[in-house]
Amino acid sequence: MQVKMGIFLCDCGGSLKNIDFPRIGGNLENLEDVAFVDISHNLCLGEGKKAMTSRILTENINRVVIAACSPEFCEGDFAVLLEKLRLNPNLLSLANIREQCSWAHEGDVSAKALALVMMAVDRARLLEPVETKEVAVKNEVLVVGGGFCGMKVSLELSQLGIRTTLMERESTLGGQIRELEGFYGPQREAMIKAVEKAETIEIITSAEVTGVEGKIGDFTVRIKKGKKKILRTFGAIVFATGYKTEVAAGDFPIKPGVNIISQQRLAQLLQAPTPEAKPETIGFIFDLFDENSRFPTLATLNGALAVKQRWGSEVYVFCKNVKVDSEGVEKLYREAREQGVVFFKFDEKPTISADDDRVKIEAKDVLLGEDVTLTCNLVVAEEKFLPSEGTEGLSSLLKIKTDSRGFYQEENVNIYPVSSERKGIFFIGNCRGDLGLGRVLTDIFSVVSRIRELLSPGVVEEVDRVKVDSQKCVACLTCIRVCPHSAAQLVQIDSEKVAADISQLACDRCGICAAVCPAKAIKFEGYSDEQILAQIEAIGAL
Amino acid sequence: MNGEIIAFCCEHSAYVAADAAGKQGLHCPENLRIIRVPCAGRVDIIHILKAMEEGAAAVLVLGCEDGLCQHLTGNIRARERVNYSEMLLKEVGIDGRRVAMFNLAANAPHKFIQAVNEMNERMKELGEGK
Amino acid sequence: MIVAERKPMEEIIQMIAPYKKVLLAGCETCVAICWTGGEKEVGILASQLRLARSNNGGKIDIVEATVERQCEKEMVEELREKVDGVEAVLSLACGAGIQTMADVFEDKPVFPAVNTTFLGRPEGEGVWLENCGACGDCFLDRTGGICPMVRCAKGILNGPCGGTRKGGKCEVDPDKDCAWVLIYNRLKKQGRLDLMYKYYPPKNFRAVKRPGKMEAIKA
Amino acid sequence: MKTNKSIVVIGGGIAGITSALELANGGSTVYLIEREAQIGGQAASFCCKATEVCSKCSVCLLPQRLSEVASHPQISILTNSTVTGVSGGLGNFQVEVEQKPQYISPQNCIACGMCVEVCPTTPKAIRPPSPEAVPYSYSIDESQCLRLKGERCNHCREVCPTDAIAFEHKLERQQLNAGAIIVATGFDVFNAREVGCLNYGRYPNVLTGLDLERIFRNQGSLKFSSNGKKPKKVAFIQCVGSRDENHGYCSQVCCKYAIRLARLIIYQNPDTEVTIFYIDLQTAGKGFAEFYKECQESIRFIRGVPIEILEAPSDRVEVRFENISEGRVERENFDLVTLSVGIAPREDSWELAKVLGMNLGDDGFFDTKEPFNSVETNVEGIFLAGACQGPKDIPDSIAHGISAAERAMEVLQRCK
Repeated sequence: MQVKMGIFLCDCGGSLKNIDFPRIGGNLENLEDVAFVDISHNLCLGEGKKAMTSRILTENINRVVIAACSPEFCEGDFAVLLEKLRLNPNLLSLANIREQCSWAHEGDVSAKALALVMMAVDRARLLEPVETKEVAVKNEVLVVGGGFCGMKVSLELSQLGIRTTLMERESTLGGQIRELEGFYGPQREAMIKAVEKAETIEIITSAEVTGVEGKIGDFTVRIKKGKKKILRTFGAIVFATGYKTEVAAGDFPIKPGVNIISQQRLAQLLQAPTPEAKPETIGFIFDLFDENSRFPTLATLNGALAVKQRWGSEVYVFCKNVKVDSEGVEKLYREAREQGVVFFKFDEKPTISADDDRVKIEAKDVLLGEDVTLTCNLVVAEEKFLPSEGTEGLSSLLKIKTDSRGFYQEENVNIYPVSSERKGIFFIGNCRGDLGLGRVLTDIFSVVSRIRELLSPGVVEEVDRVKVDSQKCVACLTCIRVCPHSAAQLVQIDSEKVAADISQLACDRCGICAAVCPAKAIKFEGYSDEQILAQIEAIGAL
Repeated sequence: MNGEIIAFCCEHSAYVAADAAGKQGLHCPENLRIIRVPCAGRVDIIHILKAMEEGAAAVLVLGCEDGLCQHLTGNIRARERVNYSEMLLKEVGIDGRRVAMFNLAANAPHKFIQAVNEMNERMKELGEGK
Repeated sequence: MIVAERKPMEEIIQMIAPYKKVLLAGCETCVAICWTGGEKEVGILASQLRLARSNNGGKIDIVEATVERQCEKEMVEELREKVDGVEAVLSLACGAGIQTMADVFEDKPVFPAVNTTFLGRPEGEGVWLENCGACGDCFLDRTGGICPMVRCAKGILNGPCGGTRKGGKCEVDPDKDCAWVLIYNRLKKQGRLDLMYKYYPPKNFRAVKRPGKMEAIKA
Repeated sequence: MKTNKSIVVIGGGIAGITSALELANGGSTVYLIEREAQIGGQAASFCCKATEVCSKCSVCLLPQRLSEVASHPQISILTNSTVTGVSGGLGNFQVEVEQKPQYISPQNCIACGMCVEVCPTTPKAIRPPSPEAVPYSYSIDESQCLRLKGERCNHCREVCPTDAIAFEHKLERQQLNAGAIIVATGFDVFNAREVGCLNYGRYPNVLTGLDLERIFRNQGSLKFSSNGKKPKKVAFIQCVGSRDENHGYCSQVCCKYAIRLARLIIYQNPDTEVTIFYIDLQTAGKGFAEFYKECQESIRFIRGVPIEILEAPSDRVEVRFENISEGRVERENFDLVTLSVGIAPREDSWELAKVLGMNLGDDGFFDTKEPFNSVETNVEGIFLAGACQGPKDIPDSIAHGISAAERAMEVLQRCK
C-alpha cells in the first residue's frame, strides 16, 4: 500500500514560541509521501480533534504523524481517535516537541523540532498495522498448597464461580495451621470442611507439580500423584506453598535431656494440659541467625504471653531488635512488658551453654551496659524461617527467579504484591517471604482480584506485536533462553521446519529477544530494527 | 549531523524523566536526540554502531535502575551491550567513551540532566563528531 | 555444531585494506547459532568496518548477505550477482563455508573473518563448549558418552591423570570439570564401572585420512 | 432497589489510585474523590532513593499509575472535592460531594503556561502543576489573585488559548450514587514541632524525613539552600512520633526510609558521616536484608533516641544522647539532623468517620470489623485502603488497595 502521510503540528495554544512552526511546516511539506502539514493550536481539545478527524477522512491518509506534547498526555487519546476512524492505532508516530524540545531548551529550537518531526516521519513510513484478536481463556485455576492461604483462595474463587483445583503435597489439608493451632483457633477444621464441601473445588492430595507449559489462560500442568500422572489445563496458577522453620542442632547445644525447644514445640506444649512441673524460668532468644525476619518476634511475643498466662513462669527475651513493624505488634510488645516479660537487647551474639537440664545464656545487654547471665529451665530457640521444601526445584521448573533468601518472587517492586515475571503465575502468602497473617490476607484478596480481572471476562485481548519470521529463524533457542517472561517457545512450523514462536499473551513487550536474535528473525512492530534505524538515519541526514 | 548525542530512553524510566525535566524547566544540551524504546534491553549493538556511523558524537543508553527493570534483565543486558560496543568501537579506533549507559528512575529528572550533561562535557573533551 | 570466533579486527582490516567494495557473507547455520556469523553479526561487522575506514578518512562499500548454508555450492550460487559487483568477499562462515565460497567464485579473493575453533554444543545462553575432536574413531560407547580426548585438558585416554582437584575439577584449569570424574560418575550411574578398569591402547589418529572424505551409499 | 455497581473511592493517594485502577479494570465505574487540586497524595512528594542500585522504595511506581488513572475511561476524577454526607447503604449509597471552585478547568487547560507570563502579582497567583501532577493543569491561588480579590485584572483570561479560566466557578455540590465506598484518605505526617526538645522549625538544620525527601526530589541532591553547602555530618533520629506515649504503634516506614536516605547521602557524597539513632531497627521485608547488610558498614548505628537538640556554633546543632555503656550524656555536633517522623492518623479522620458512620481505633486510624481482616469496616459496603487504616509503606498500601477493591467487587457481586 502506498504510504500517504498527514503531519499535524501543534503549537500548544501558541505557547511554544521558540519553535518557528511555519518554517518547519514548509520544510516538511515537500517530503515524499507527505500529503499535507497542518498547524494546530490545540490538537488535544475537541476543536483540534474535530479538525484533525475531518482532515484524515478527506485526505484519506494512512499514516499520521503528530508533533505535540509528550505521549504521556496524547498518545492514548490519539490512538483511540485513529481507531474510531478505522485506522490502525499503530500507524501513528509522535514527536515530543513540547517537553523534550521547546521546554527543555532556551532560545530558538526550530532546528531540533524539525529533526524530531523528521525522525517521526521516517519511522511512520515503516509502520505496519498491529492486529488485535480475542482469545478464550480457561476459566479454571490451580492452587498449589493446601494450607490456610491455599484453602482461603480456593474458597474465595469458588464464590466467584471459578473452578479450582487445590493441590497439596501432604495427605491432608491444613498446612502449618495444624502446628500453630493455638494461635489460629478452631477455624481450621471449619475451613477444611468448607473446602471439601465446595462443589467447584477439586482436591488432589499427596501430589506435586512436575511440569508447567503454556501461557496465561492456557497452562498445561503435569501433576504426579503417587504413580499416577495427571495432565490438566488451567487459566492461572497460584502458588501458596508456605514456608518451613528449622532449629539447627549445630546452632544450639541441643542434646537429650537439655531443655531447648523450638517455638513450634512450645505451641504444642501449650496446647497440652498444664504440666505438673511448670518451668520456672523460660528464656526466649532470637536474632541470632536472621535479623531480617518478622516471624521470630511474633512467635516469641505470642509464646511469651501464653506462657505467662498458662504457667506463670518468669520470662526473659534476648534479641537484637524487636520487629514491631506489623499491625498490632507494638501493642503486643507493650502487653508482654506489662505482664512482666523482661527484654534484653544484645549487639554481640550471646553464648548459650547447657548444664545438666538447665541452660545458661550469657549476654551483654546494650541498654543496661552490663553482662547478663541467666539460667533457665527452658529455652525457646529461634527458628530459622526458610523456603519450604522443593522451592528451588519448582522455581527452576517454572523459570521464576527467587529472592536473595530463596523465597519465591524476585525483589523487584514492579511485580509486587502477588505477581511474578510470568503472567498468570502468582505467589501468595509466606512462600514469598515472611508476611504475617495481616499481610497474608491482603495477598489472598489481591490474587483473587487479579484472577477475577483475568478470567471473568472469558476472553483476553491478544495484540500481535512481536513476531518471529519463521523463514529466518534458525531455531538457535536464544530467545527462549533470554525471555524473562518465558513467552518464547519452539514450535513445529511444518513437517520440516521448527522455529521459535512468541506467545503474545505471555509477552510483556521488552524487545530483548529482538535485540539478541542472531538471525534478526524477530520483529517488534513499532520498535523494529528498521524503525529504530530510520530514526537514527533521519538524524544523520540533517 | 553535527555532533548530536543520541539517547535511547526506556519508556518506563528515562523517557518519563526527560519529560519531567522539561516540565520543571531543567535545561539540557540542545544536541540531544531522544529515541524512545520499550526497554533498554531492546537497544541492540547495531543501533549504537549505526548511530556512530551516522555521525553522532555520542550514544547514551538510559535504562531503569539496577533491580528495577520490569523485565528483570533488560537494563543489565543493555549495560553489557554498551560495554561490548565500547570494545567494538575501540577496535576500529574510536574512543569507547563516546558510548555510555546510565540508570535512572522515572522520578529522577535531575539524574537525567546530570547524565546528559556529563556526556556533553565528555564530548567537549573528546571533540565533537569523530 | 561448528563453533567459530571472529578474527581480531586488525587482521580483518588488513585483509580487506586494498578494496573499496566488499561482500560480507554470513551463514544461517552453525555460525549463526553460535553468534558469530548470522545476520546480526554481519550487520555489526559491516558497521565496524565502515567506521574503521571512515575513521581513517576513507570509504568502503559493504554489501551484506547471508545464505542458509554457506557450505552448499547451490546456496552460495544465489550470491553470484552480489559477488559480481564487489572486489572481494569476506566470509563469516566456518572453514568449509569459506572454501565453498572460494571454490564457487574462483576469480574473487575470499577472506575469512572468523577462526573456526571446534565442534561443540551450547552450555547455556552465549556459552559453547568443545565436545568433539572429529578424530574419526569414536569410542564414546566406552566412556559413558563423554569424550576425554577433547574434554580432558591432557586428552588422556586412560584417565584420570592423578591431578584431579577437590570437587572434581581439572588440574590445568580449576574452572573446568575433570572429564574423567564425569566419566566415572556417569558409568557408576549406569552400573558399568567395569569399563573403568579396561586399558585402551593409544588412539589411531590415522583413522581419518587427510583430506577426509565421506561417501554415503546413494540408495 | 437495584444495586448500583459504581464505586466511590475517597482519596487519590497511592492506595486510592490502586483501588480505582483495580476496580476500573474489573469493569466498575469509579469516582475518585481527591481533596487537593491534584491526585498523587503523599508519595507524590517523595524522591527516588536509588544509589548504584534500586533501593526498592517503590516511589517511582506512582507516575505510571497516575497517568493510567488519568486516561482510564471508567474513572472520573473529582479534585478539590470532599465528601460531606453519605446516606443509604450497601448497594445504594448516596454520596454528597462538595467541590471547591477551581477557576481553571482541568479538561481545557493544556498547561501551555502563557497565563503565568502575564500574571501581574508576585508571587504569581497562577501556578504550574508539579511535574507528575494529574490532572496536569494550572491552578489559581485565591489569596493572591487580584481578580478573586475583587480587582479588574483579566490578563490570564485574555491570553488563555483554550478558554480554560473561569472566575465564575462557584462551590459545587453533587450527589453520586454508588454501591460501595472505599476510604483511602491516607495519613498525616507527624508534626515534629510537637516534640519541643528537638527544636524542629527553630533551627534550619533540623529537618524531617519528609523535608529531606522533598529536597532530593526538587534539587536532586542534598545541599543547604542558604549557602549551597553540603552537610558533612548527618544524624537521623528514629521514632519521632512513633512508639511513644501518644503513639502506641510502629510507623513501619521510618527505619527503611531513613536507611535509604542515609545511603543516598553517602552515595552522593562519600565523605559524609551518617549516624542513625534508633530504638529497634525494623529491617524485615522483602529485599531489605541485603541492603541493610551493606549499610551496616557505611552508617553508624547508635541505640537510643537523643534527649535534646540545641544550637551549636558555626551553623551546626548539638545532639545530646545517652551513652549507655559509659553511663553519661554525650554531646555531638552535626551539620544536619533529620527527624524520622512517623505516620499519624489524619486530623480530620473523625469528621469523615462521623459522615460515614465508621469507628476510629485506639490510635486514631479507621477501625476494622475484625482483627487481621484489615479492609472491611463496621459499615457494610465501606472498605479501607492504605494508611488510613494504619501505617503502611508503598508496597503494602498497593496490596491493601487491591484487596479493598476486591472486597468491594465481591460484595457488590453478591447483592444482585
